[in-house]
Amino acid sequence: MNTQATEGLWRHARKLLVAMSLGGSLAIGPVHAAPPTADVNTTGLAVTDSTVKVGILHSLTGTMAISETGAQEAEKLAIQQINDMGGILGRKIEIIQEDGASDWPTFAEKSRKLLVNDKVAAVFGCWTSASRKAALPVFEKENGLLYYPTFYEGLEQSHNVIYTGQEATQQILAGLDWVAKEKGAKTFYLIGSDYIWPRTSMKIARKHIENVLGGTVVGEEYKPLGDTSFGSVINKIRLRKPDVIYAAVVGGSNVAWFKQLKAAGITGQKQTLLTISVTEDEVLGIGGENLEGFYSVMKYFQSLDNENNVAFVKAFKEMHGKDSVIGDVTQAAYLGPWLWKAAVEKAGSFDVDKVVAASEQGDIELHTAPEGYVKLHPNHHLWSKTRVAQWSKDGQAKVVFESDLIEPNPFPEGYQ
Amino acid sequence: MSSETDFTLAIEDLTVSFDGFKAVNGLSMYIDRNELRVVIGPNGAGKTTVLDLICGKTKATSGSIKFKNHELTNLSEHQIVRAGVGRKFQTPSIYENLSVFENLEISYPKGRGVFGSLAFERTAEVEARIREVAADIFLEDSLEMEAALLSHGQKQWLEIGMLLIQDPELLMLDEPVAGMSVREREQTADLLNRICQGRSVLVIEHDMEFVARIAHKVTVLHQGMILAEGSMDKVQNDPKVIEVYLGH
Amino acid sequence: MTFFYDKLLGGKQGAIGLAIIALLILVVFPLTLDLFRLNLVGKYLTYAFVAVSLVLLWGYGGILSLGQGIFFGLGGYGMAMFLKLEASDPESTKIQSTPGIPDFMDWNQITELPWFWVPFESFGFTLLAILTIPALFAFIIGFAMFKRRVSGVYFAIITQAIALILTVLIVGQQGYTGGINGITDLRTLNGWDIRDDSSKYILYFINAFLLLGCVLVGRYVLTSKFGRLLLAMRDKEDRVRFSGYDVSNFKIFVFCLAAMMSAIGGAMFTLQVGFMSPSFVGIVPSIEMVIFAAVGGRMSLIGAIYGTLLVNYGKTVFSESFPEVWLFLMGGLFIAVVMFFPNGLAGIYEKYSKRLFSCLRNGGDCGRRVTARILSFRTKSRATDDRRTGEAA
Amino acid sequence: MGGFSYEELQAILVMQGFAGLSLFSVLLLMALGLAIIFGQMGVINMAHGEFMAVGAYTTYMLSTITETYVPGFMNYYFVFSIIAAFLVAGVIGYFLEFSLIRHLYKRPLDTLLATWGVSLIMQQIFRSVFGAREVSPTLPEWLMGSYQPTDTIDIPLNGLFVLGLTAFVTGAVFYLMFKSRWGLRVRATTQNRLMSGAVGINTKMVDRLTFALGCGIAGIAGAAFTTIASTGPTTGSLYIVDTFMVVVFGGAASLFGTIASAFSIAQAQSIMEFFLSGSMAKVLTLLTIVVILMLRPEGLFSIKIRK
Repeated sequence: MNTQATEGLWRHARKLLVAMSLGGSLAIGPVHAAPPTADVNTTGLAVTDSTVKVGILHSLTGTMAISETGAQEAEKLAIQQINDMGGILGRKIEIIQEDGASDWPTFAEKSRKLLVNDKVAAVFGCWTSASRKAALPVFEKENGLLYYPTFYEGLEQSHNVIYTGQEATQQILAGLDWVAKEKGAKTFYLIGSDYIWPRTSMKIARKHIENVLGGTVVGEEYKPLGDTSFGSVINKIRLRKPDVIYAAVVGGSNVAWFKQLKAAGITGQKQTLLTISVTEDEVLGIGGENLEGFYSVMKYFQSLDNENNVAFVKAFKEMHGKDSVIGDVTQAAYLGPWLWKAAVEKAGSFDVDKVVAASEQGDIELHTAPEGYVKLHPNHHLWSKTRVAQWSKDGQAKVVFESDLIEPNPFPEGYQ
Repeated sequence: MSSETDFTLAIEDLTVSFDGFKAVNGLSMYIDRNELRVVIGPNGAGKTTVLDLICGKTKATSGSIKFKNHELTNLSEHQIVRAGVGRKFQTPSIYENLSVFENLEISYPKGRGVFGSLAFERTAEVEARIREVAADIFLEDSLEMEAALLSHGQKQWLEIGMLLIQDPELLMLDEPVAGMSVREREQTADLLNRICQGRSVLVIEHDMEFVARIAHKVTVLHQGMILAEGSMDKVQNDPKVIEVYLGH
Repeated sequence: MTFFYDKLLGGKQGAIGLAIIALLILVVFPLTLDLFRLNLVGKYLTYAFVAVSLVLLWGYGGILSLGQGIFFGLGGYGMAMFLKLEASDPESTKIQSTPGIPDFMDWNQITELPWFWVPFESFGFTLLAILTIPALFAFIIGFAMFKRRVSGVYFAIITQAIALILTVLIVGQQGYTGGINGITDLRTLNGWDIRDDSSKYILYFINAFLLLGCVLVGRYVLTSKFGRLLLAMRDKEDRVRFSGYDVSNFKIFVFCLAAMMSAIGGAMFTLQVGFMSPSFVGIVPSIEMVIFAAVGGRMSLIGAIYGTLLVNYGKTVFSESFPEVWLFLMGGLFIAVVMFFPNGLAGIYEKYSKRLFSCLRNGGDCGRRVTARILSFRTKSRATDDRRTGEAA
Repeated sequence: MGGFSYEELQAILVMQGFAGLSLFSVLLLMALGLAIIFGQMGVINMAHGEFMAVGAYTTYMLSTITETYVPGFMNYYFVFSIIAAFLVAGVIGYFLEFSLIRHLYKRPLDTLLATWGVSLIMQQIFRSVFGAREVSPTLPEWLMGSYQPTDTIDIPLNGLFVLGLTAFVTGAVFYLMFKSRWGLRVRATTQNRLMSGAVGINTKMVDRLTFALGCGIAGIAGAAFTTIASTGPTTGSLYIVDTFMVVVFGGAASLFGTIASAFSIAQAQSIMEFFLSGSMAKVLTLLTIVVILMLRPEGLFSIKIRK
């Protein structure tokens, strides 16, 4: 079970802790000795001398269950790996899992239960923005700590949330720069499902295209969630002849969108299409043959060729079956427990305020994340790289471009 | 189109067509106050359609229906009822799960608006009127009984009672004795003879014996038109009527 | 006093039933449940408003609305708009490009509060709007449909379509509505923090009293002549019409009343849950609320409350322990209620308790009247009118 | 629209016309089964969408089996899967009628609730058997891509296929209902159940087969839709409102009405989608239908009857 990746992470965490202890304190205890509970837990969290409780809050039922399954599995994998290495501050992590049931009030209620009744030290969970927005007031009121894995629209920075996915500018700008440079793209057609994430993302994309790249947006279109008729939209696109189709269509519509594109003769050979809503998870439904040649912009792809990722993919498949696929959010969810571990150990305490303060130092970093090196920014988001990858028939994507580390900027000036 | 008359009901040149088929065709008919008129005719002659037209259930294609010189064709059903026209349906149409008393109470012509019905009180006056009508229709002992448990004939009576309580000036009865025993028919005949005092009654009936007992005047309808009209004797001996009834 | 006893409590039977549910909601739950569970019950009870309204509308009126979520949502959004404006004072929104407007508007480049939001700065207006806007909306729909004698299945499908339209609109117009996330992060009501433990208790009790109030209003309507007319209309619409009643007015009224009740539920939902989102407006919640009423008994106001509590309790328990089974169970419940218990829990209770009582009273001879009444209840619920009378004209 | 050549505009016009036609065939195929069941029997089948999903999953299963065992057959399996979809959905419909629907003929509103329950159960079955993810059958080569009559015109092959299939199914339904003896029985039963029973028509069997036929056609629709959209456990619920609107708008008792209504809704929607943004087009289309239905509750076509 103990793979190279986890070894690496462990080594790194220890290094961090040792460095911190050396720098900050005279009392240098042995690394493995668990500090007394009274010291590491002053706010009445569920921490004993040998265990610490955390919550996992995803939808196990309902329409979102399928998307959230991967995230939840990755979080469990990370926690198991941490426990195998001896836990955090000498304490094993115990999981209390709750079902958000794809129902937003349920997320709020279960958050409250986890924080008030179970007194968990941290919660890993939520997937959709709506569920996070519903749970957020609870976390702020009860002063809990949430690790949120999904790439999202930004415009948020809560004291009580660590965002392990990319905010919109991170994901969008680099991809647009690439396509403008590499494909000489000047005209763009934006299409998305009609809700907040695509709309915010498209807004950022439009500003960037018009103000930075000097291109033009020749069409912008939002389809209701679940809609499956794209005939007219495809004709509009054809009329406008954009250099690039920039897409953020989600769910069942996504499948219809790509099938109908292909049927209309718009394929990867003839047309550049960049999407920010297709990960390996979605490809299973869309079918690789319908996506062939199109590009996705994400921070992580399962095919990433580095030793951290190879180990992670192997461990994940051992735990959850060889047919399982790993998408961007799954990987981001995997980072949550590791980031928490690093912050707790840096703070030397499970107290939420201390962990958050430690996280805001700007020096919590993971060298061994499957996506590569990441660092926590004081604004609670991660520095990360953005990648453009081209899909092939087998449902895997080949990375064609990798950016430098991008600073997270949830409230981008000039993009609002 | 038509002039002022003394009739309670004056139907003139009434026509209704369903997709080209004229169920009632240029019908004119006049009913006097205190008159009990019976309409007979073979199946499909348009008898029930005429009642539907008068009470507003079906809208006329052309022609006029005047009730006490008020045009009915452009009124809605409840307005026609409030003007004083009551109608009993072919199959007894009562509220089976309410008691006889409640059936009559609902038909009592007070509290007919939304808020009136919310504020409606069962006063002594209401109760007295209900008992009076119940006695008329031979149901004074069954007031608390659930209507579903009445015999078929009693249901017919109850529906007549529900009209009587509104004290209409024109009462239209579609086959009032269908399914009644001989004794019940006799009682009904008496009832009808009693209630046509002070109002007009229009009856559709097949039972010739019964018709003979009650009718002041008979109208024979055939293919939406009047074939014959007059006293029972006259109509019965009319060769055209005989032909229609016996076949060609 | 007799007015109160007969008209509101519905006589001895009704008074006992009401006392039991009041005891349960007002005393038993608050004493035995922790705040977390009590809060859940409070949320369920907001759905019970809709279930109670459906008893009037569907059980008695025979009008099946598959769009009660519309009114629940309008009420909920009305309250949410007021709370959001209060939470968006210039001080707490100073990081926005336009401080003083709700955050989601700022994200959507709206720089001024839209005109239809402005009145919601007033609490008085909001309370008025929560009641009148849904009623007005119901009046428009009801007027258009009932005057043209649309009923039964057609009414159900059209209300369902309207629920869908409203959802798509709310999601699509996110700058004005908060989109799919809804209106979130609501904090205070006229300065009173609605998230405190104590306020949660207070809101629970307000909610409970309002619900019982709705039941009393429903009782009054049903015991009046109006109630008997509703039943009469459901079974013999033509007869009622030909007794001189304008049937459509009665239907419009009961539809508006049901809309208002649902809206109160929605407003209380927002207060207790702390946000409102389009997922409580659409087709699925609307039809689920019908099943709450059906399980409790479509002919029983109090039954609807029990039905709501029971189904939601089941949903919580089963989705926690056996998530896969839940949909099977829910589906099975729909079928079983319709097929075998058309009058739901209340029907079962009535059947057995009455039979038992009358057996005891008559020394074993179960009264014919009682059995007959039960039988006729059965048949009458089967005879729901589905015709569009417009077609028959 | 300056800046476009005459030829381009012509091409767009052709393709947009086809998009409307394509949506029309989709709506009609969805609504046909429902129109038969609702129009002829007065039964509301809220699980109609799930029967479409049955057809889609049947296609998916056949595709997987063919791909695994007889890959050489991939080009032809789709035709068989349509037949299989019809049979599977039809048989399930047959049993549903037998076990549930027939007890509820006199209670249409209750049928609506009960079939909603059925749809929940079917959704969970799909989820348990096929998983919650969207699935896609592998389509044969001849169904992918487009037909290019000129350089600038692309006509989607799957759209053409659905159009042809719809024409065929509609023709078959019309033959069955209006030319065959069986159709006569169905129509007789619709008009007068008692009388039909009296003259020796087995009305129960007529009901059951009509229901099964409606479900079977839903199955065909589901199979056809795998070419243009996705299949997931909740796919069916996406279509149900649209489908009902088509049937109700057309006038319940008229198959011609269903065709006319599918046509007008599809044209309205595809034209609005072309000139407006997607969401508003949807809202406006639905709103127009609702308003028209309020003004004219009997729908586009209705039979005036004398009662």
